[in-house]
Amino acid sequence: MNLSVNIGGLALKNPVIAASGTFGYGEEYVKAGDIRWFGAVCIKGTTLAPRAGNPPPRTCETPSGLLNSIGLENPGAKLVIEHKLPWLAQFDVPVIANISADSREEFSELAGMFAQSPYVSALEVNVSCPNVKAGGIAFGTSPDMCYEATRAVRKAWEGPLIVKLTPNVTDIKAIAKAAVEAGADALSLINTLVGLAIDIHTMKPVLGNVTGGLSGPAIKPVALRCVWEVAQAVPVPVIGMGGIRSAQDALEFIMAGAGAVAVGTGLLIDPEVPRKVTQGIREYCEARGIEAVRELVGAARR
Amino acid sequence: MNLSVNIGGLALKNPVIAASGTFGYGEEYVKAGDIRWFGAVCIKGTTLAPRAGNPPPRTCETPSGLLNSIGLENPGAKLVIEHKLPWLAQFDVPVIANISADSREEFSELAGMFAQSPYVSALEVNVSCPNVKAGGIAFGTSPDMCYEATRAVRKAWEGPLIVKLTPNVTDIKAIAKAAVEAGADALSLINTLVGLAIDIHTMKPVLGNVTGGLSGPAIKPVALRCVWEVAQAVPVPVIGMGGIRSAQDALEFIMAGAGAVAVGTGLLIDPEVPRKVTQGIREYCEARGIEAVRELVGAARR
Amino acid sequence: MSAKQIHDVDAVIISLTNIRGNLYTMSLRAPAIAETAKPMQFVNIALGDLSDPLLRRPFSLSGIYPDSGVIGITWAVVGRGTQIMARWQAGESVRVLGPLGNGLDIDELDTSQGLLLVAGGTGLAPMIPLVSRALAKDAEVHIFYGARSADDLLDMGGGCRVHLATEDGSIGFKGLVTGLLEAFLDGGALGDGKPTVISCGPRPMLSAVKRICRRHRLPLLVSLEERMACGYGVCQGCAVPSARGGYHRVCTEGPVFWADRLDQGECTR
Amino acid sequence: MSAKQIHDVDAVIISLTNIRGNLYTMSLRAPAIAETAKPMQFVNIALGDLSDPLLRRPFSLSGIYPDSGVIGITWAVVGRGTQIMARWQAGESVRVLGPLGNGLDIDELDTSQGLLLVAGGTGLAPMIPLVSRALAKDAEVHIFYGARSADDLLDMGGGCRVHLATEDGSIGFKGLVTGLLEAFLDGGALGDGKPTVISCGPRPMLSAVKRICRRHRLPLLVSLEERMACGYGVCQGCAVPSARGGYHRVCTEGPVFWADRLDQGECTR
Ligand SMILES: Cc1cc2nc3c(=O)[nH]c(=O)nc-3n(C[C@H](O)[C@H](O)[C@H](O)COP(=O)(O)OP(=O)(O)OC[C@H]3O[C@@H](n4cnc5c(N)ncnc54)[C@H](O)[C@@H]3O)c2cc1C
Ligand SMILES: Cc1cc2nc3c(=O)[nH]c(=O)nc-3n(C[C@H](O)[C@H](O)[C@H](O)COP(=O)(O)OP(=O)(O)OC[C@H]3O[C@@H](n4cnc5c(N)ncnc54)[C@H](O)[C@@H]3O)c2cc1C
Ligand SMILES: Cc1cc2nc3c(=O)[nH]c(=O)nc-3n(C[C@H](O)[C@H](O)[C@H](O)COP(=O)(O)O)c2cc1C
Ligand SMILES: Cc1cc2nc3c(=O)[nH]c(=O)nc-3n(C[C@H](O)[C@H](O)[C@H](O)COP(=O)(O)O)c2cc1C
Ligand code: FES
Ligand code: FES
Repeated sequence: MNLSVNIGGLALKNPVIAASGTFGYGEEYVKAGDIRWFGAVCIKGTTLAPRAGNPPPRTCETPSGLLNSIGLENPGAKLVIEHKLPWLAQFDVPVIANISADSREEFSELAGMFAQSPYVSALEVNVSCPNVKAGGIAFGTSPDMCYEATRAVRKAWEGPLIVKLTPNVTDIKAIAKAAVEAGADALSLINTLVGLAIDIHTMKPVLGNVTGGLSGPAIKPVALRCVWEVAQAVPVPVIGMGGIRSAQDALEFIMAGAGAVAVGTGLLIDPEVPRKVTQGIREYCEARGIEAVRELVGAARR
Repeated sequence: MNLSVNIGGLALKNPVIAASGTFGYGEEYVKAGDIRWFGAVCIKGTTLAPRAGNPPPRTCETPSGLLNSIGLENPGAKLVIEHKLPWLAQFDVPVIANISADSREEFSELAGMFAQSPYVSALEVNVSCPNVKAGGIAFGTSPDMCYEATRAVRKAWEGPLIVKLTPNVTDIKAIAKAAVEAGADALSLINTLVGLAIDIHTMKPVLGNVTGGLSGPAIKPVALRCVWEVAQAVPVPVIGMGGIRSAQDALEFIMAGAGAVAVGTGLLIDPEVPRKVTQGIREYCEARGIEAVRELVGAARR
Repeated sequence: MSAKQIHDVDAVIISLTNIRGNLYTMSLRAPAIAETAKPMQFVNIALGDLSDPLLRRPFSLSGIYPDSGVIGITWAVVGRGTQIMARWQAGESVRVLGPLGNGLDIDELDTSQGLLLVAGGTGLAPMIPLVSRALAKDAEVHIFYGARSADDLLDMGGGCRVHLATEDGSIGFKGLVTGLLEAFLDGGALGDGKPTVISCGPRPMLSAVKRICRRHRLPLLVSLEERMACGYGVCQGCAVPSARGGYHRVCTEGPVFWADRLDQGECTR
Repeated sequence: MSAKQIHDVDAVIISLTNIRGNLYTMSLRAPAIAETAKPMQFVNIALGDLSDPLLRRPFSLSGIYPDSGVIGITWAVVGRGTQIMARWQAGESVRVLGPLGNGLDIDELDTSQGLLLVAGGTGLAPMIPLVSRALAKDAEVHIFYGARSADDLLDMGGGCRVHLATEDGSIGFKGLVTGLLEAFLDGGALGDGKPTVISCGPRPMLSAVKRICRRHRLPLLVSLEERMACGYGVCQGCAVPSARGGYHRVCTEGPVFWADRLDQGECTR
């Protein structure tokens, strides 16, 4: 049974990826889970300058979902490249660097910095963070801006280039096409939906930052629809995510057209999700005589 | 304790409305629940010609959510006006007619027909149904088209005019403003999010129509965020909906800025939700010495 | 002037039994429902107050006891909801909406030529109250009942002629119940009798029964299942294609339909 | 080369008791956690496999018994999750992730001048293992413990000097525990002693303790609670403002912090 997949030049031994922002840079994760069950890991969204993040409370549980307003807390690209990535390299799992910026120039500078690191297997351009004021999601809401950001990174980075899209748009296919035209080798979808929670006792929004990003099982149907729409609109592979906790969830994304999947909120609840998902996919395939998980990609549209 | 509210000229004895499509035309509801607990009821989305709806399966449960692809099954405006509305009038609860159309002309014709009925207290223009190919949601995804549809109805209908918006857009505020410019007296939000479910055993989409509309508690954070954004962007009242099952849910919407709320999926699960919500709102207010529910509208942004 | 016919009751579980394997049955105190329910009606059961699972689950009434105010349901564990129910215990109370659906009024049914019931798996459950009311009317009742294996069979009351079939042959005829039915009818066991046939079970079984009944010119009622959201007629979620175009709602116009009112292909899904 | 220090175990519930009112305690078989856990660490408990409620819930260890492989937690029912837990029964098994957080290593703590513990409500729970380890080191332990009423008090082991306060005066000092603490310190009961103060409870209480300790120049450790998503350091969800700008994670850098490492206003929320 062959679990390997190739996502725009990035070869993975299995299709399960740690989603950005739910794995940190791995230091804490390895104390609780076994990183080797991942086909690849994606680091926390990293910016040029360090960012302190948003004021607390930063998380709030909703029905089958999680609202977060972390606000891209990270120590900045320099520290990540010098300290976090060399350490993470010891585990022999491909590392995807998720980058976020406020301008084209910054995207280009960041990409150039990561291009110098021998420890990065792919770049994921985050044009979809709902939790930072400037930049972030703005790049992901117009095809032109998405093109610009992708283009800037493409020029400074030769390896596999993934663009991560937001579902908070009228036509995700148009944004996807712009990213591919600008040189994206693969697309990640979806980032979180913008949401809000109110505390009726304090009569205030729960999150310190008022709005946050909704993730988890609640958004799975929306994520599957985005994957379904985008996978048939572009010629590059899609990494599907949004609410994956089990092999069944992962298989739904793969059948909808995802070439690989990422687990975000699921990791927060259970560090062993990657093992469970990978083993479960294997069992499903073996029970049906399916020899390679690749055969299942897009199966629901055939 | 005063529960009454006024939504763009429509006076309601309490702020709880039956959402369109989850109450039919009332005939079945009255066998299971007590319609008098509603401040108003909104009938199933009605079109000029009768519609058979989409092929089954039409519903699918998702984590804390429901996907539906009913496809506006309805007997057509003529039958509704001649038979359904006169019957519904006996209960003395204001009736909101939810109308859907493929063109401006059709919207205008529909509005004109309902204007002849003595039994309609308000019109709700549905520019947000994700389950029909032509028209439907298309009108709700561009400010210009939303303006056109609203304008067409406004010319043919003098009473309270509500426009129901879709969350499947990049900037819901822009659409909301267009509707208000075109003469909307109030806005309803949100309609369902477009979603998809896959059955990994059959390897096919679950719904006969492939995609469907996601409703229920899963979408509450997105709905609250839409209400929050729109209520501060427009000068007209907003009817909030999306996942309301309890008084707490309803109060969250009211504090986020909704002048009234509607219950959709909640009614499918429990016909007594309107009573529970109304009583719960009253208890909350009484315990805090709040004399009118109106005082709570937008409380979370003060 | 209350038009209420459907009640949402807090029903106390009187008993809950694991029949065997994944089959369970429970009886509930629900006088408002027991007093008015007809055979082949169903109830919609809430799984709790949380929002996952969100929807209620529909189950046919396998017991209707108006005098004691008790109803029964019988189910197979097939997913999350039915699994949660299997863990309930006597004494707990659950929220039950019903009675739902058209059901069958035994007095409006021509039983003069007898009834011929065809059930597959848990499709037997709704037949149980029907059988006892038919027997009370002195109707002759044949029941064809099929399951995968002896372990998957539900118990029936006595008094009717039982024809069992199991796919693995562990009891009765080895094969599909429709094979048994076909052999019975082809063998002329009924002479010129034209009993009404009532069938409940998986869609492929219903299709086969429909074909057999058409050949033998027997009137056929089928009880259908479809994914339901509300179960009481407000959402149009449970559509099945009608013979005349358009759709019927299984929860309101059904679950029992004259087979010829349904679209030709309908029983095959 | 496994770096695993945090274990996700299927822990069998050995006993679960309703102490009184909305207070519960349970002991769990979790050897992997019991063997390495330090006082003031916590665990993150899964509420089931469904997705509502979605997240695990964090609880301090109120019992750590490495020899028998048992841990204890003690909780107040305040919402849906803690309500679900109250319905669990001995014999069931639950998923427990831990040990989590920094905790306090009694050997690294200067106990020569004694310990002065200040707890509010369920904030006493994490103090229990600390007290027994401190007593084993022959430290002198004062414990100031406040609750709304006698009914809200948890039981403590013996061996330390207990100062009780209840808001309704139903037992001990009538008023806030911080009032009792202030009177004690102002009264010079400790002479020149400078015990380390360790406090756990509601934020307003921690703020008052911080103010009192600053005035009396006592070193203060506080144990904080914050909404958590992961509980093991990967999401940055549990931020509290640091004295030097930026944030600490309660689940990883905490829950125990030297009060002066936290932003001034921090204990007030
Ligand atoms: C009118 C009616 C009467 C019924 N009577 C009985 C009965 O007496 N005894 C009994 O055991 N079962 C009965 N069923 C079926 C029963 O409702 C489903 O088995 C149950 O809802 C499954 O819930 P779950 O959460 O365990 O499964 P899920 O996890 O929701 O799904 C498991 C599987 O069941 C299928 N399924 C889910 N819901 C339905 C549905 N409403 N109808 C058909 N298939 C479904 C799904 O496609 C899936 O394959 C009846 C259904 C209807 C519509
Ligand atoms: C490190 C740590 C240790 C804890 N130890 C204990 C303990 O030993 N005993 C005990 O009774 N409780 C303890 N708590 C608090 C406990 O985690 C919450 O009471 C519990 O998560 C509430 O769950 P719920 O589903 O019942 O409440 P919910 O329905 O989720 O919420 C009810 C109320 O609790 C608040 N709340 C929810 N989650 C948290 C949280 N993580 N921190 C603070 N407030 C929250 C909400 O704002 C709300 O007001 C601890 C919390 C932390 C962070
Ligand atoms: C706490 C948290 C932090 C996140 N941080 C980032 C981030 O830094 N960069 C990014 O691209 N996505 C971030 N995401 C989004 C996830 O990577 C993922 O796209 C999304 O949560 C949907 O997947 P899930 O439902 O499996 O969580 C974050 C999500 C969560 C829950
Ligand atoms: C089964 C179903 C049918 C619906 N039909 C309509 C409709 O005809 N017209 C309309 O404007 N909205 C329709 N809706 C959307 C609801 O009115 C409501 O906007 C949405 O479901 C969110 O609210 P809820 O989460 O309370 O269901 C329908 C929703 C459901 C679940
Ligand atoms: S299930 Fe809602 S109409 Fe039948
Ligand atoms: S709760 Fe996730 S980092 Fe602390």
